[in-house]
Amino acid sequence: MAKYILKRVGHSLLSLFVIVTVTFFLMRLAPGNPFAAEQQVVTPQIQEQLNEAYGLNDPWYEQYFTYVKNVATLDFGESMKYRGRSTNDMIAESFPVSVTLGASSLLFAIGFGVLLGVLSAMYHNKAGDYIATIVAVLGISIPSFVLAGLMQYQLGLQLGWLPISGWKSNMHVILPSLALGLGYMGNIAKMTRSSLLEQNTSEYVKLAKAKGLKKWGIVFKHSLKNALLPVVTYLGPLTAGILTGSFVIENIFAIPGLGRHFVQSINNRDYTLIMGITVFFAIVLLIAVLIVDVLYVFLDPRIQLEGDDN
Amino acid sequence: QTTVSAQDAATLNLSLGAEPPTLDPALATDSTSGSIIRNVFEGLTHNNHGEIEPGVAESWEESEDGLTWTFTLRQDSTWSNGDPVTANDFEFAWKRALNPETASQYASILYPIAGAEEFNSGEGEEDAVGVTAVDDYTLEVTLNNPTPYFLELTSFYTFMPVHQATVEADATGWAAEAGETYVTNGAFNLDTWNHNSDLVLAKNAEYWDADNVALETVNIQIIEQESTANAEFQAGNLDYLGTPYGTVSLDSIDMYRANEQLNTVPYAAIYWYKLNTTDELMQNVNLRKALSLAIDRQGLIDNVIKGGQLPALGVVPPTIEGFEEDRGYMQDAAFDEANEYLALAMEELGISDPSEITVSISINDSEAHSTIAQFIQSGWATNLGINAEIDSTEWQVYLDRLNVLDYQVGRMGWIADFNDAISFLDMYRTADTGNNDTGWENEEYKNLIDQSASEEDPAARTQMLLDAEAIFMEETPVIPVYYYTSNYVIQDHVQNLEPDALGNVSLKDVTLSAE
Amino acid sequence: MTDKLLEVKDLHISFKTYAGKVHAVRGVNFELKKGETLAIVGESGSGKSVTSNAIMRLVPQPPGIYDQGEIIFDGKNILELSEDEVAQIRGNDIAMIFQDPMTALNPTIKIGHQITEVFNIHRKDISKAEAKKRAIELLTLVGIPYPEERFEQYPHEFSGGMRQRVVIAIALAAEPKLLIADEPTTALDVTIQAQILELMKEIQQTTDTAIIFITHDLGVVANVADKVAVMYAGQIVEYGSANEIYYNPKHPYTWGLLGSMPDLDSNNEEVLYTIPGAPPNLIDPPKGDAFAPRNRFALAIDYEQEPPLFKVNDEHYVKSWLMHEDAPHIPVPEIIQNRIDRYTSQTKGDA
Amino acid sequence: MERKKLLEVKNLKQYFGKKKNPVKAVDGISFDIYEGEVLGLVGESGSGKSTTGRSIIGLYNITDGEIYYDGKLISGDKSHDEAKELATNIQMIFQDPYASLNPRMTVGEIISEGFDIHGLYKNSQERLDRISELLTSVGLNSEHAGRYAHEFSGGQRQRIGIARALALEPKFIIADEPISALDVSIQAQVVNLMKQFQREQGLTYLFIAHDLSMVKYISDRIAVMYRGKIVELGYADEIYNNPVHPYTKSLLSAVPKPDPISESKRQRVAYSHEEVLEEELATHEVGPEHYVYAAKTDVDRWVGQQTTI
Amino acid sequence: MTEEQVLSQKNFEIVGGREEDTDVLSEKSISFWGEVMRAFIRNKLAIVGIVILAIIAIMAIFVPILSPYDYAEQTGVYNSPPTAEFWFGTDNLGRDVFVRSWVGARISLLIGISAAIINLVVGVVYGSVSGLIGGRVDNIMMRICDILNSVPELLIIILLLVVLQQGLVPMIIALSLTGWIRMARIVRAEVMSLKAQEYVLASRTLGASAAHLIRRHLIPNAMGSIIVTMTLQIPAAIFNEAFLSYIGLGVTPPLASWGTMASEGNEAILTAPWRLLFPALLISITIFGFNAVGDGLRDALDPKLRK
Ligand SMILES: Nc1ncnc2c1ncn2[C@@H]1O[C@H](COP(=O)(O)OP(=O)(O)OP(=O)(O)O)[C@@H](O)[C@H]1O
Ligand SMILES: Nc1ncnc2c1ncn2[C@@H]1O[C@H](COP(=O)(O)OP(=O)(O)OP(=O)(O)O)[C@@H](O)[C@H]1O
Ligand SMILES: [Mg+2]
Ligand SMILES: [Mg+2]
Repeated sequence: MAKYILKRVGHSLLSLFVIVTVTFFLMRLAPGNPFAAEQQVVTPQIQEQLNEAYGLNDPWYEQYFTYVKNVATLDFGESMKYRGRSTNDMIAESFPVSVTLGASSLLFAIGFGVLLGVLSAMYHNKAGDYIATIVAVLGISIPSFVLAGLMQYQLGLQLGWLPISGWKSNMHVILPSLALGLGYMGNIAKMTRSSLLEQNTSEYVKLAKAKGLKKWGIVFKHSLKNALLPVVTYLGPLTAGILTGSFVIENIFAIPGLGRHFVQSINNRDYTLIMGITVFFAIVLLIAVLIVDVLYVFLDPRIQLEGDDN
Repeated sequence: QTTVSAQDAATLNLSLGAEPPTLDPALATDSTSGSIIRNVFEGLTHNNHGEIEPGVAESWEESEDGLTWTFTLRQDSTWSNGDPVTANDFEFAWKRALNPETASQYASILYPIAGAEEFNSGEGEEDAVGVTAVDDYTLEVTLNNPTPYFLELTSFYTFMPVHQATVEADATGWAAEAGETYVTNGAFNLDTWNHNSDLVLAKNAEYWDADNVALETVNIQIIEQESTANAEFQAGNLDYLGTPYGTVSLDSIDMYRANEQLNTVPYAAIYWYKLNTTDELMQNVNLRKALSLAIDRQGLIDNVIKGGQLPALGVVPPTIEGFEEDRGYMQDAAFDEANEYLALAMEELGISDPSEITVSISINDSEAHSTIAQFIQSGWATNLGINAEIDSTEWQVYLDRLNVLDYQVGRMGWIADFNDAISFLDMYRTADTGNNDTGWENEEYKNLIDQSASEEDPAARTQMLLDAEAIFMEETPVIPVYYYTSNYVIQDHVQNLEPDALGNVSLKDVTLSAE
Repeated sequence: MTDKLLEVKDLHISFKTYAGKVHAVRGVNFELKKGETLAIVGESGSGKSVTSNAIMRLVPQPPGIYDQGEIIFDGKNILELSEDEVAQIRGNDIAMIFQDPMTALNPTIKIGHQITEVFNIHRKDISKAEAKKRAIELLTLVGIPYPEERFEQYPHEFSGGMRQRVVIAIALAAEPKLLIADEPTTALDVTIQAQILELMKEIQQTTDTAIIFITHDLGVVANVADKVAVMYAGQIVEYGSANEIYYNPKHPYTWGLLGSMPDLDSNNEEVLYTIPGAPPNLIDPPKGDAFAPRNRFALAIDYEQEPPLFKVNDEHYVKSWLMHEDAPHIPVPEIIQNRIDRYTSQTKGDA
Repeated sequence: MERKKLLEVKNLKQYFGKKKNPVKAVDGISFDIYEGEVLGLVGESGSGKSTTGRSIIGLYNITDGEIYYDGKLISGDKSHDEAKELATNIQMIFQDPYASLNPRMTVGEIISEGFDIHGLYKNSQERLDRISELLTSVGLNSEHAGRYAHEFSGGQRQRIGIARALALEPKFIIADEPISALDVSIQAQVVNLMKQFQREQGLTYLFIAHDLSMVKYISDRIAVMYRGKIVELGYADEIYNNPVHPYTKSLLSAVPKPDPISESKRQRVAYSHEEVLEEELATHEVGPEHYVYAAKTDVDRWVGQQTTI
Repeated sequence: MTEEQVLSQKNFEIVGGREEDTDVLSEKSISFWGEVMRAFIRNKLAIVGIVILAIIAIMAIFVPILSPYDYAEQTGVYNSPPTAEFWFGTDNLGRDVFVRSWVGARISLLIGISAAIINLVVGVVYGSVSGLIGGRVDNIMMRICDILNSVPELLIIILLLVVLQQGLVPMIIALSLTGWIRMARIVRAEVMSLKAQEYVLASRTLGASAAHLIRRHLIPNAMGSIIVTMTLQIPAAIFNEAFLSYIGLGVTPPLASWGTMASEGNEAILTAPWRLLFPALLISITIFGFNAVGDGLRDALDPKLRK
């Protein structure tokens, strides 16, 4: 196991290197610069000073080398837009926010998604199935920004049940989590349903029935765990994505998360921040995928890790 | 929650459309940062709706030739760490902003000061910069030219003092967080700064004029989405929505107007369409005029942007002294005249049918710009019979295109940093000037601008600028569209909160009435 | 009367599919005594599994429909019990072994737990430790070496034969009165098959369990069965004691089954006896005798009228018009007769 | 009588998986197949029977050894053309009549796939004639060409599989458990058909099965595989009457017989594998063309036992 | 004994089997797709989906042709709520939201379908090559996918939109930049399991080339998953387009897509909710339709779930 993980980490580092390289060149190929503003008070001389100060005048390979070095030391330097702020601080500040939001919406998505999926598989082609499926598909069908806007308006402003925006108390977590999680809930419900249906036609479920287990006993003791395996694979990248923030939701609910930084940093051509977040995101993703793969081994005893020679 | 504490009673809730990129006066470049810096720092003067009032400076004197200013500082102004604010703090702050190593983007606003531009460009000496602390409470400033708006400039955020010891201790980090290191001298202290989330300003009890500051606390929520800010305002969680603390969105103006909540005040700012005069089509002045005359500005304002803006028939907004009246350069929506010019243009260009002309309007992605562009596009099509396309690009790309003159018609806005016509005219002095972007230049125009700089008589100077504007309008390298207004909504219990012509708000003066 | 454990009466089961209604079981009757083994043989799709699943009421509904008939087990009609009552019987009084050992075990649950689960369901009084002890005993009983270690392993760590033994252990856990084995050895090697068959017989001798054994391999049937039911197109076409079926087969379909498999002594010069064609479509079962189109001895009446069950003797019934007194006498085909003769002479010779 | 060796397999090894710890599916087997004969290959599940067949036809890159067809080396790297050439000589019939026919193709397309690959029968009339000829020869009729495989019963499907194998007129056919998945009543149809082709067209078969009674019925000689090795090889009757290797004996003793009386008396001979050092193992001829692969001492002992029984 | 009387001697003549009776296949040949179609038609939700999509397609085709207003036409009636004249109201430039919604439908569907087709072509080729060749090549090809997935998509999209100018085609390309990876993964997995199928082996024993295998066997048999994936990728692209519109990278005005309309309408939620409501509703309904059809197809394609 340790050997396997080591091997995977090795692969991940290699991937990371490629990602850093690709991102660096993509970023520098895009027109614009971090110091652009509508009111260009920046004179050419000042522009020159800025470039000098941020090393943007160095030849590209030197800049690239510096970036790679920064990545290696996990220190990305100072943001170019938010002057005086270190990229690391910015990530460290906003990541926990995104994690809280992401985790709560994941919890919601998984909990209700699995529940809906189980319901619709158990009442396959009956009213329960249709209702659950419609709820799931509705969740998938509404763009999150529309949903967010509607909830803000209805639940926040009209009814006054929940705060409209901001990030201060537990109550502030509810609406954004719902808006963010509903689509995922739908997907999870659909996956759970189809994979559970597949399990239900299997021989071992028949055997479980023949043992005298009742309907729900079979689901909870036998088929659900197996049915959730494909869902777990889906959760890996999803978790990474959702924990590193959603621009739309954070923007609408004025939440100080990582997702906003990501989109803004690109819009601002805040090179250091782009790089920092990209690397951070890639690391989170690679770790999440690794964790899922390892988790899979525990969930599914049939899986033998490659490179893990007994 | 039955009792409202005194604290609550003196609390103002505001929003900001973005995280302030920096709260370091030397580095700030935008109104978001400015809206905080202005209230936590205090410069030599205050700009109270155009009236320049004493700030840290008790009094000042201008020399006969208008080149030397001597400021006398009050002795009871202190830093938040207890140190007195001295003339040296100003000298340090200004020279720091000019120092190339600081890489301040706004350093150019200090260029009226003698030796400033040279020092900032790395050609001059720091000591040659015309700012000297004669003693702790006397600051002497030497200018290149007599600058009528210089006094006003001293209220601008780049001119704010900074605490030397603090800044020297951590030149980049001192202003990055609220707390000990963020040493300020204004009516408020920065109490909390949750990045990207909210800021809290607290009344500075040590402030020399603290008795006249009514607010105890100002909560400033960072809300980017306009509709969210709107909803928060309607829910009563925000007390004010408008420049510089958020905006009243295009889409909500009608509603607020219907509720009689909307307030409109003048704003020294213009929305214009720049024309690339090096372009094959756009080099034709008659076409440029045709395009300008064919815009129904009032229609645009009344039906689309609705904020009580004024049709711009010149380039200097009427908020500026000497430019209050229409100069009669042209008529709004003069479609017949437009077609006459178009006919001329077509003749010159050898085009027989207007439909052979296709003009590309470049904008950056934004709903408001796109809406205006679509209105104008449609107007040109109907009134002139030409085709117009909209080319919408990402912001940074857009700026790049404008810069390298890779466009035909491009939108831009300009907000005065100081309430003077030069703020709108200076950028077209030569084709190379930073914000020109049109490739246009005119010898006569340049001369007028240059002469105005050294003209000591205000009336003569204004006339020169009016003449320059006339030339500019005759050549039309830019199509003025409208002069901005500041639109804002405010809760009933808030008084004395109104943006000035530069879009600034002084929280110091705000009072709240009991609800 | 007392030792009659199971009685299936006129069982009809169909499935609703969009091609039409599949009449999978069309009037099946048989009974079973304690300690007896009934083998049901017949080709694929003849309704063997559906019949046996029906006994545990495991036919999926929908699409399955119990059209008609009774299944009396221990005096109760299984088809009329509530879902909970049936669950009480499943795994406890009646247990089942499925065909495919590779998929019948839950891949993510340890073998041990899959066995003790039966106790959790039916014997709440048995403690965890006791359940484990019994499970290990069962594993030993079905001949799995190192049962303590195996208890903690997952199905994929077992070979096919061992998995099938585990399935048997699960079936035996609650000491059922009736064991239904639906093609328990089809997926296995001959050598392992032989071991499993021996095991089942041994267990039957010690526990006096009744067994229904489903297969299409007549060789296997010869090994285990007391009685044999030959199914064709949802009906039992020949029913009798094993000896009667093997040494005195009457139905042409049974002949086909017997004749089509060579044995080790067969002469490889002769052509194998075949049943031509394919089984009928049960959506629209043919009129008369369903086997007629494939029967080279089909009578005209076979295409008109379904034959009744003719009694050959107390231990032997045949559903074929050939048994009618007016029907021409058709001798057992030569190849089969030869083999029967060979077997019986060997037996005599041995004796 | 001088018989012609059609296929020679020499020391064939086929390993799977990691180099370090391979699955030795086939572990050094050698045998010949003579023109026109049927060689039966039996053995327990997983003993490497299918792998042997697939290695011969070139579906795997073999780990070691040589295979000669008609005197030509056919193992090892082949060009695409050589592979195509081989396809016209050796064909295969597969075990599963469901999995071996592409459900998205009509019967005609399945049978004529080889024509497309080899560019034969470009003329569409000729092609149709050939397809219907093949269908008729396996007892189906030409109208079936437009149907999809799933519309056919198992036996019919297997006949389609045979028709596909015959389409390129090969001389040698590898039949990998062609009847195990079929109903008893239909197995005979297929076996009869295969025998018929052997007789009429002089086809040679490698017939893989685990049903010993069927193998004995169809084969001239039988090879018994156990754990990747051929442990015994000889004439069918010889294997049946004089099995030497204990595994063969065990296998024979387990074959069920449709006879209740002898079944009730049957004694199964258990076999437990004994590890023998690789070096000691060798092929020994214990009778006329009857070979056993084992250690010398064991063979002597087994042969000794043989006579005493 | 009445029965006995009916049974005359003649009834007991041996007439033999009628083998042809049993070998006769059902009258009509049912192809695989015929079977799928039948299963699909029985799925009520899927039919609802088809009907929804059909209506939307018909409206998208005909409304812009038949409408009295052009989508870019500024009628002078600004921000009107739905009326008899303007069924969906008008927007802030006085344009008819109804006709714009259906022009938007054209654009969004065009974007969705084109992106899905690009994903289809690239993903199928990539996935089947990777799956068929396997081993090291497969490993490398899959790593490339992983990496592509972790490079910030937005950065690539911005760059692309810059290089190609903003517009419909770059938009479609941008949306397929990473979309094909999903398709490739699914096709690869299918191919991996299909290539071990006996009919593929059979084809190989006939000397088939890799291209032949992919064309004749692997793709046709993976078609089910491919189509299902595609039906689910269309809504994904429509969705992503909405997201790009939200961050301001939508289609060029005055052209409308549902995404641009909804994101603009989102700002007007308090004042002109119809501007959000209609495009958002259409997005939701369409995505619902595609999902219902996709799920229906999946169920229909899975013989285990087919009843
Ligand atoms: N769930 C079902 N839906 C539709 N038809 C079914 C279902 N289960 C069984 N059938 C039909 O019932 C008939 C009898 O099936 P059954 O499984 O009993 O055959 P069998 O004799 O057990 O065959 P095998 O030897 O292949 O197991 C077949 O025609 C089959 O198609
Ligand atoms: N492609 C492969 N990769 C890895 N292992 C394989 C592969 N093919 C076969 N094996 C392994 O090789 C061994 C021999 O397999 P093979 O299929 O040849 O056996 P068999 O004798 O045909 O068995 P059966 O009677 O079950 O068909 C088995 O252990 C099998 O798991
Ligand atoms: Mg069955
Ligand atoms: Mg095999």
